[in-house]
Amino acid sequence: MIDFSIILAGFGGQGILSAGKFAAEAALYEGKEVSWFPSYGPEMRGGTANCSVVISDEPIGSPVVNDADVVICCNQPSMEKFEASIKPGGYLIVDTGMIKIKATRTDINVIELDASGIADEFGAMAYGPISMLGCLSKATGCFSRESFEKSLYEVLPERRHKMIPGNLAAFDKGAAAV
Amino acid sequence: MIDFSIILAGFGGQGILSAGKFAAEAALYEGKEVSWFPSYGPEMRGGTANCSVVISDEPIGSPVVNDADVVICCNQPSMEKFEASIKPGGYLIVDTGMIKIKATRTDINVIELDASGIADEFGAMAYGPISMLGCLSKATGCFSRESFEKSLYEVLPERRHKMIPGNLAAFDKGAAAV
Amino acid sequence: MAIVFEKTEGLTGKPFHYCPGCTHGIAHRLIAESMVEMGILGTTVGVASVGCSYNSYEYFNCDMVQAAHGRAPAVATGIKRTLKDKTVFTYQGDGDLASIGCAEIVHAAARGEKICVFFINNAVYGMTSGQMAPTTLLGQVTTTSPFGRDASYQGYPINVAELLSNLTGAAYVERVCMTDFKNINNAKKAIKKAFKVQQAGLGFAFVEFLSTCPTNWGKAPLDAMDWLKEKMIPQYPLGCFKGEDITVQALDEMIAAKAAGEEVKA
Amino acid sequence: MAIVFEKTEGLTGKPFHYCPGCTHGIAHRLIAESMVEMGILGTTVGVASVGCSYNSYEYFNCDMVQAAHGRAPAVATGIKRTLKDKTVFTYQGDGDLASIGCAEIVHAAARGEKICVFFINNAVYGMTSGQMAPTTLLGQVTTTSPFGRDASYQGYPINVAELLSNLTGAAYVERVCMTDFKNINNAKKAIKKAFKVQQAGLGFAFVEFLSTCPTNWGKAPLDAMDWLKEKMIPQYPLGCFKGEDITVQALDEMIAAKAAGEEVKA
Amino acid sequence: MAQKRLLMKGNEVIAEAAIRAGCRNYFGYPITPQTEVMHYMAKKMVQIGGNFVQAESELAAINMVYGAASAGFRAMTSSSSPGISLKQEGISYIAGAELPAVVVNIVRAGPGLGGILPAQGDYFQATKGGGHGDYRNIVIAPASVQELYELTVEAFNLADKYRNLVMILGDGTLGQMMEPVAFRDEEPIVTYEKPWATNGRGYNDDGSYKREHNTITSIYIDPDVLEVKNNELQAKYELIRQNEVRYEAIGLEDAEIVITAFSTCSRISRNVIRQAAELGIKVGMIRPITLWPFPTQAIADAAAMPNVKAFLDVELNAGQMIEDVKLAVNGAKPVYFHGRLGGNLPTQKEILDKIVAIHEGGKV
Amino acid sequence: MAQKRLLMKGNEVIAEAAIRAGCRNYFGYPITPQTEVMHYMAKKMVQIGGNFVQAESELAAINMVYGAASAGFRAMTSSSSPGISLKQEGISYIAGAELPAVVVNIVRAGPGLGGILPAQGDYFQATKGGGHGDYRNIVIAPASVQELYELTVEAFNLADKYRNLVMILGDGTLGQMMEPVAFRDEEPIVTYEKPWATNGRGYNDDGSYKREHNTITSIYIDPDVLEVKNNELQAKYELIRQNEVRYEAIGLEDAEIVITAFSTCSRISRNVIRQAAELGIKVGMIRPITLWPFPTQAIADAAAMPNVKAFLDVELNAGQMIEDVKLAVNGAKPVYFHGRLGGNLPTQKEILDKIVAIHEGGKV
Amino acid sequence: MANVSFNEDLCKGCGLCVNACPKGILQLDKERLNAKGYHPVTCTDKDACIGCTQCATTCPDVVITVER
Amino acid sequence: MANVSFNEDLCKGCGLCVNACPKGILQLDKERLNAKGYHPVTCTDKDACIGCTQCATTCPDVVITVER
Ligand SMILES: Cc1ncc(C[n+]2csc(CCOP(=O)(O)OP(=O)(O)O)c2C)c(N)n1
Ligand SMILES: Cc1ncc(C[n+]2csc(CCOP(=O)(O)OP(=O)(O)O)c2C)c(N)n1
Ligand code: SF4
Ligand code: SF4
Ligand code: SF4
Ligand code: SF4
Repeated sequence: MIDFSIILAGFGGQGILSAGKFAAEAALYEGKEVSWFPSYGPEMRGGTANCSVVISDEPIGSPVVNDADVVICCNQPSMEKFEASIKPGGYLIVDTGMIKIKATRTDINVIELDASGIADEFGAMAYGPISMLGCLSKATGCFSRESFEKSLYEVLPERRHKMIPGNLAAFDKGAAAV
Repeated sequence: MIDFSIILAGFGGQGILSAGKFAAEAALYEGKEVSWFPSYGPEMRGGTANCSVVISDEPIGSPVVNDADVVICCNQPSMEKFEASIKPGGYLIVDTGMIKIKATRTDINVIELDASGIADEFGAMAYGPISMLGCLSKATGCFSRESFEKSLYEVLPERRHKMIPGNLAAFDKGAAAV
Repeated sequence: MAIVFEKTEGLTGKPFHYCPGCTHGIAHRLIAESMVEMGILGTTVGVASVGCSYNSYEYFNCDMVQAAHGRAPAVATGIKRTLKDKTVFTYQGDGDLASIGCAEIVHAAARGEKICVFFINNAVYGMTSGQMAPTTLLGQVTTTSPFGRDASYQGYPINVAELLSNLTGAAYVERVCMTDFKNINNAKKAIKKAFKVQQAGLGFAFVEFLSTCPTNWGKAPLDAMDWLKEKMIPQYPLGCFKGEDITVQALDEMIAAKAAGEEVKA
Repeated sequence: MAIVFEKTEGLTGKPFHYCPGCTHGIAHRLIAESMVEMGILGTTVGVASVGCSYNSYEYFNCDMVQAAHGRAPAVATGIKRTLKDKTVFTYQGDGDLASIGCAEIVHAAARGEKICVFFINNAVYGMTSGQMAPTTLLGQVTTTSPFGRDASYQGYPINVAELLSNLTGAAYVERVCMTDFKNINNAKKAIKKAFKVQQAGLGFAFVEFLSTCPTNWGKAPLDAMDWLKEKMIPQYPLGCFKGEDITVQALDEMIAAKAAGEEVKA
Repeated sequence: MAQKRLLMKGNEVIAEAAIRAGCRNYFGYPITPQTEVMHYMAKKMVQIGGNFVQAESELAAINMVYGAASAGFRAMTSSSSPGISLKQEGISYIAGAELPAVVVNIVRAGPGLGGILPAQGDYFQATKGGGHGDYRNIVIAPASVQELYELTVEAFNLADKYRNLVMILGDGTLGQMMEPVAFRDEEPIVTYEKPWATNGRGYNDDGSYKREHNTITSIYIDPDVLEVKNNELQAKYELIRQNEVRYEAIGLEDAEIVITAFSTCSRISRNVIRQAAELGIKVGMIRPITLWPFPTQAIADAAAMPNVKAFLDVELNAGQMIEDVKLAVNGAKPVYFHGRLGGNLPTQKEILDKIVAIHEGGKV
Repeated sequence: MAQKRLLMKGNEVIAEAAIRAGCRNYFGYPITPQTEVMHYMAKKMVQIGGNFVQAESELAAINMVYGAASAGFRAMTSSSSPGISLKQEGISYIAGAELPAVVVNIVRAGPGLGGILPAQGDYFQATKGGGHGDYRNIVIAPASVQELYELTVEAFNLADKYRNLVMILGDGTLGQMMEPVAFRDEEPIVTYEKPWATNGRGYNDDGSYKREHNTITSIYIDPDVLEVKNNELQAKYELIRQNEVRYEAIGLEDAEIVITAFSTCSRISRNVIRQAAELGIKVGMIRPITLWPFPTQAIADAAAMPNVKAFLDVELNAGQMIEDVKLAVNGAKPVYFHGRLGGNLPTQKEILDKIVAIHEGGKV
Repeated sequence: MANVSFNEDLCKGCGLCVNACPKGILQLDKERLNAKGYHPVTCTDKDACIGCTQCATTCPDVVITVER
Repeated sequence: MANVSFNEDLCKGCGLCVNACPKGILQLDKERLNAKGYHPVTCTDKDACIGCTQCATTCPDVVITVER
C-alpha cells in the first residue's frame, strides 16, 4: 500500500479530527507509515472541519491530500467540496443522516450510512464518524478491526477505556453496512 | 591636484569642523571637487573632534583620509594620533599654544603656529583653526586667500558678514607664519 | 408599518465569520450605524488589526486599511496626519492592542493623536485559539495558562482604559459592554462621542468594549454573557475614565465652530 | 584620618565617557555603592541599554549584559526567570524605556517581574544628539522639536512613574533627583529599597532619576541643574508613587524570612 | 533503544524535543501555525519547573531568549513568518553577542499578513540574514516529524558548541501534521562549559569574588576592534561550513536529473522519483538538511558527474534556495525550477510533468 | 537648469531631495549615522506645512508610512541597520499590500549594536528580503551626494510607478560626508493616479458615495487567491527587472580585470583603476546603481568578453553582492573578493595590491 | 402592529435574541439546520411581537429586521 | 582634620563640586588643562576642608577622595 489517502470532512465538533486520528493510530499499529493533517485554513472559523490521513508502506510524501482514495463526508458542504477529489475507483462514504443530496459521480464506489442516526442512538455525536471508520475498514482494508480496537486501548487514557465497547459497536454497525 | 587630503583635529568646540568646511568651500569656489567628512566615531563623546577634507580635480574616491597630505593639529592627543598619518613630504601644522611636544618625523614639513594665541588675541576660539587655514593655503596652495574670502561671503549669512574681516586677519596671520 | 431596524449601509452585508454569539458582530454594527447616522461613512478611514477581526475591512463599508499586529494606531497616525479632515478609527483586540501593540497605543494616546480607538477586550486571544491576553483574569484558564492565570507567574491583568486615562493626550476614555439592550445603546453613545471628540479636534478618543469569546472561553453564548457580567465587570468596571465632563452639546458646538473656521481651544 | 569617601569597588574604575556634569555618573556610582554595601555585587546581573549609557557594562563591576534598544526589561526577564536567586536590574534612558521600549516596561511591570529598573529621565535623547524624548517638556527645544515641543503636534510628556504605578504588578515606584547632597542620598535610599523589594520577592521595582544632559540642553552643568529643578520637577514631581507604605524594616524581615525558607505573602 | 512510535503533531514534537534536550526556558508569542509549540510548553514547563513566558510580543520573546542565554541556559523561542521578521534585530544581536539560542520558524505564506498555510518563502531571511550585518544562523530543515525531534535536540547541541543561533526552518505542513515519532531513551546531550555566562561573579568564602565581571555585548565602537570581532565571527562560520553540512543524497550514481528540495518538497519529490523511474527516467535528489551551511560541495560534485544532465529545484516559494544551488552548480549544468506559492503544495504530478518536460524537451 | 553647487551633508540632501520630490510625510526614529535626515525634516516639514512625526520606534515609523501611503501620499522613513531590522515586518506588509514607499538605510557596521561607522553588511537584507515571504524591494545605491539627491527623487517616482517599496541603501560615509550638490530648478516628478487609495469614499451632491469602499490589505486567507496575488507580484518584479536595471560601466572594452563595487567602494575603486593603469594593468568596473534589480546581464556580458580575465568584487562586508556577481558570471570567469568589516574602508592600496596579485599570480 | 423577520441563513443559533426578547416569542428551531449547519431562530408567535428591536439590537450577526 | 584629594586626570571641570562645597574652597583651575583638555578642580584652602563629602557625593566622575 503506497500513500493510501483518506479525507474526513464535516462540521466542527462532530469528532472528525479525532476519527482521523483513530484511523491513523490503527494503521500505525499495523506497522504502517501514517500521517494526519488537519485543515487549519480559511474555513477554520466557518464551522467546518476536515483532515487528511495517509497510510503507506513507504515513507509518506505529502500529508496534504489532493486526490483521495476515500472521502468520508459528514455534511453537505463537505460533499459538495470533496466529491471531485476522489480518485476514479475510490470510495465516497456518506452520512445520509446529514446529507440529503446524492453523489453525482459514477466512477467511484459510494457507501451510504446513516451515521448521525447511529450517533443519536449511541448518544454522542462522535460515534457517527466512528461508525464511518467501520465502513472504511471493511471496504478498503486499510486497517483491521483488531488494529482499531488495539489502538483504542493504546490511545485512550485508562479512565476512558469504558467508552471502548461503545466505539467498537458503532464501528461494527458501520462495517455491517458495507 | 588629485585627492589632496587634509585632516583637521583638536578638541570639540575649537571650531575644527567649521574650519574644515571653510577649506572645502574655498576649494569648491575654485571649481574643485571637494569632500568633507567628520569623525563621528568612538571619540565623539571624548571631547575630541576631527574631520577630513579632500580636494581634487577628479571625482573624489574615499572622503575618509588615511594618509594625509596635510594634518592640522590643535591639541596634543591629535598630534599623537595623526602625526603618523602624514605622507612623506606632507605637512604637519601645529598649534604650539596647545601642543608642547615636538614632531618626531623628519620626512615631513612641520609648520608651527601659536594658533591659540591668535585665537586669544582675536577673542574667540574659532580664530585659531582659521589662522591655521592661512598656513595651509600659503604652504600648499590648495586654495587661495581670494577663494577663502569669497567663500566666507557665500557661506556665512548676511548678519554674520561683520565677522569676515576678523577671519581674514586671522587667516593672514597664519599665512604670514609660513 | 415602517422598518425600525435593519442592516445598516455602514456594513457591506458580507456575512460575519465570527463564531456564534461573538459580540465582535455587535460592536461592528454599532460603529457602522454610528458612521451612517453621523454622515461620515464617506469621510472615514478605518484600520483593521490582527485578531479575529483581521478582515473587518470586508464588513465595514468605509475605506479600510488592514494593519500589522499591534500597529493599527501607528497606521492610523499615518492616515490621520495626511487626511486631517477625515475621521480615522482603529478596531483592535486585546492581544493586538494591549500586548504586542502596547507601545503604539500608549504613544498614540500620549501624542493626543486625533483618532478613535475601538478596543475589543475579550480577555483572551481569539484568532489564535485562546491564549492568555494581558486582560485575562487571574485564575482564568487559557491555552497558555492551562492551570489558570497565576499572578506570581504570569502577572496581573492590565486595565487599559484606566492606564490610558493617565495620559494627558487622551481626551476621552470610556469602557462599555454589550450584554443587553441598555448597555448596547450606551456603547453606541460612546462610539458617537468618540467620533465627535475627534471631529472637535480634542485629541485621542478610546472606547473599550467588554466582549465575549464563547469559543475560547468554552462557554455557550448566553453563559459567556453571564461570565462577562460576573467576572469581567468587577475587574473592568464600566464607565467614563476621561472626558466625562465633555458634553455632546459642547462637542457639537466645537465642531460647528471648527467648521466655521474658528480656532478651537480644548 | 580614615577614608570617608572613595571610589567604590562596585565600579570598575574605567573613566566614564559621559559629558562634563552629566549625572549619569552619579546614578552609576549610587547603584554601584548600593550593591557593594548590600553585599550583592557578586550576585547581581545588570542590563545595560542603548543610550549614552550603552557601555555602562564597562563601569559596573557586576556581571552585565548589553540589551537592544528598549528591550532591557525583556532581557532582564530572561535572566531573572533563569536566575531566580540573583538580583537583576536594568539601567535605561528615557528614549530607551519610554519610547521604543514602552511595551517592554509596561509588561515587565504588569507581570510583576522581580527586577529593578533604574530609569534615567533627562528629557532628551542624549546619545543620538538631542532629539525629543517622550519626557521632553512642552516648549522644550530639541533637534526634532526645533520650534519647541508643541502639544498639538508632538503630544504631551509621559510621566512614567505615575503611569507604571497604575499596574498591580509594580510593587515599588519612586522618583528621585540628584541635584544636591540631600537628594543624592535620597536617591541612594530608593535604590536600596528597590533592591530589597526584589530580594523580598514583592515584584517590580522602579526608580526614576531626573538627570541632566548639559550637552543636549545646551547648558553649563550648573545651569542644567537649575533647569532641572525649575522646569523638570514641576512636571515630574519627586516622591514615592507606589509602595510608600512598605518599610525597609518590613522588607528586611521578609528577606530574612525568605532566607529562612518561609513563604512570603506580599 | 528507541521507544515505541507515537503519533504526534510536529509542533508538539518540537516542544518535547527541546525539553528532552535540556531546554527549560521557552519564551514565545502566539501565531498560527506554530501555536501548539507554545501550548505544549505552557503546560509542560510548569509541570517540570521550567520557565514558560508568554511574552508581550515576538520582540520581547527573542530578547528574553537573549537574556536567558546570557545567563548560560538553553533557551528557545518559536514563531512563524511575520513574527520571525519582528525578531530580526534580536537575532542579529544574538549573532553579535555570540549567544547560543534556538529559534523555530514554522513558515507560512507571505508577504505581509499573507496566509496561514505552509510556505518556504523565508529561506533567504533565514540563511542570508534577515537582520543587519554579516552573520549566519545555522539553519536546519527537518523533513519529517521524526527529524523534527532529532534535529531539534541536535540544534541545542550545535547552538552551545558554536555559541550560535540555530534556526529550525519548518513549514506549516510539518508543524501541523501528525506522524509517528520514536523517542530515544536517552538524548545525546552534549554539555558545554559556559565560563562567559553572566550569572553573577559569585563569592568565595573570604568574601572575595570568584571571578572578574563578565559582560555580554555586541557593540564594539572602535572599528578596528569590531573588524577583529567580525573576522573572528567569519572564521567561526568557516569552521561550521567545514564541519556541519548535512544533506541526504538519493540515487545520484545514475541520475539524469537531480532534484534539489528541502523539507516538505523533498518528501513529495521522493515519491516523484519512484514515479519517474516507472517512466524510465532516472531522477536523483540532494536534500539539504542544513540550509546553512549549504551542501555546496555535494551539489558541485553532482554537477560534475557525467550522468547528471540537469537539476530541478523544487520549493514553496518564488525561487530562493535555487540561488545557492546555482552558485554550487556554477554553470556546469542547467538548473530548472518548480515552485508553488500562497500556501499550496506542488503535487507529484506537477513535478513529474516538469521532469518529463526537461527530459523530453531535449533540454537534458 | 542646474543650480549652483552647494556643499551639503549627504543626510540633509536626502531630506531635501525627498521634499523636492513632493514628499510631505516623514516618520522616523533617531539613529546614528542618519539622524541629520530627521533633523532636517523636523525643521523643514513644519515650515512647509508637511508632516513630521518622531515615532515611538522604527516599527511605529514604518507603519505610519504604511498608513500615509495607504491614504495615497508620498511618504518615507529613514534609519540605520538595527532600526531597519525592526522594520522588516512592516516592509513585508508594504510589499504585500503593494504600497509605494521610500525607506532609507544609512548602513552601519553590525551585527547587533555593532558600531556606527560605514558598512554594506545589509546588502542581503535589502535585496533578498529581510522580511518574510517572496517580495522584492527596489534597492538603489547612490555613490555620491549628487546621486543621493537625484536618485532619491527618482525613488519616489519608481515607488509610485510600481506601487513598490524603494530602498535607498547608503552607508555612513555617504550620509555623513559633505560634497557639492547642484539642485535642479524643477524636479522630474511623475504623478500617478491612485484610485486605490483609502482616503474616504467621498460624497456626491445627492449624498450618495463617490465610489465603493477601498481596502488595503496583505492577507489572502485562501491559498488559491494568495497564489494568484503572489504570481502577480512576481510578474511585477519581472517587469521591474526588465525596465529598471541601472549601472555604470567603466573601461570594459579592454579591461583584464573588472571590479564590481557599489557606493563608497566604487568611489575608491575608481581611483584604483587610475593607479592600476599607471602600472599597466587594465582594470574596468561595473557599478550597480540598482542593487535590485541587479545588472545581471551586464555582468554576464562582461564575463563573456575575451579580454576580461577575472572579476574582483569589493564590498564593506564579508561578501554579499558577490553572490549576485557569481550568479551572473555563472562560472565563466573567476570572481575574487576584497572586503573590509567593522566600519573600516578599504584603502586604494589594498585594492591595488589585490589587483596586482590577481594579475601577477598567473590567476588572470 | 409589528413584524420581526430573519435572514435565516445568516443565523448562527447563538440564542442571544431569544434571551433578549421581552415577550419570550423567539426560539431556536431544533428541528432544522440552516445552510451553515446551525439551528436557526424562529418566532413562535408573530402576532405577539411589539417591535421593540431588542432582539435585533442584540443579534451579533444582523440577522433580524423589525418593522413597526 | 580632613583631607580632600582629586584624581585630577578624571576631572571634567564641570564645577558641580565647586558649587556643592559648603566651605567654598573648591575652584576650577583656569590656568591648567588636564590630559583630557579640561580645567581641573583644585582646592584653594586645604586646611579649611571639614570632610563633609558633599563635593565627592556630587561629582559625577568619582574624582574626589575624602579623608577625615
Ligand atoms: C506579528 C504577529 N504576531 C502574531 C500573530 C498571530 N496572531 C494573530 S491574531 C492574534 C491575537 C489576536 O487576539 P486579540 O487581539 O485579542 O483579538 P481577538 O482574536 O481576540 O479578537 C495573534 C497573536 C500575527 N498575525 N502577527
Ligand atoms: C533599534 C535602535 N534604534 C535607534 C538606535 C539609536 N539610539 C541609540 S541611543 C538612542 C536614544 C537614547 O536616548 P535615551 O534612552 O534617552 O538615553 P540617553 O542617551 O539620553 O542617556 C537611540 C535612539 C539604536 N541604537 N537602535
Ligand atoms: S474566536 Fe472568540 S473572538 Fe474570535 S470570532 Fe470566535 S468567539 Fe469571537
Ligand atoms: S549627551 Fe547628555 S546624557 Fe549623554 S553623556 Fe552627554 S550629558 Fe550625559
Ligand atoms: S441573535 Fe442572531 S445569530 Fe443569534 S440566534 Fe438570534 S438571530 Fe440567530
Ligand atoms: S564635580 Fe568632579 S568632574 Fe566636576 S569639577 Fe568637580 S571633580 Fe571635576
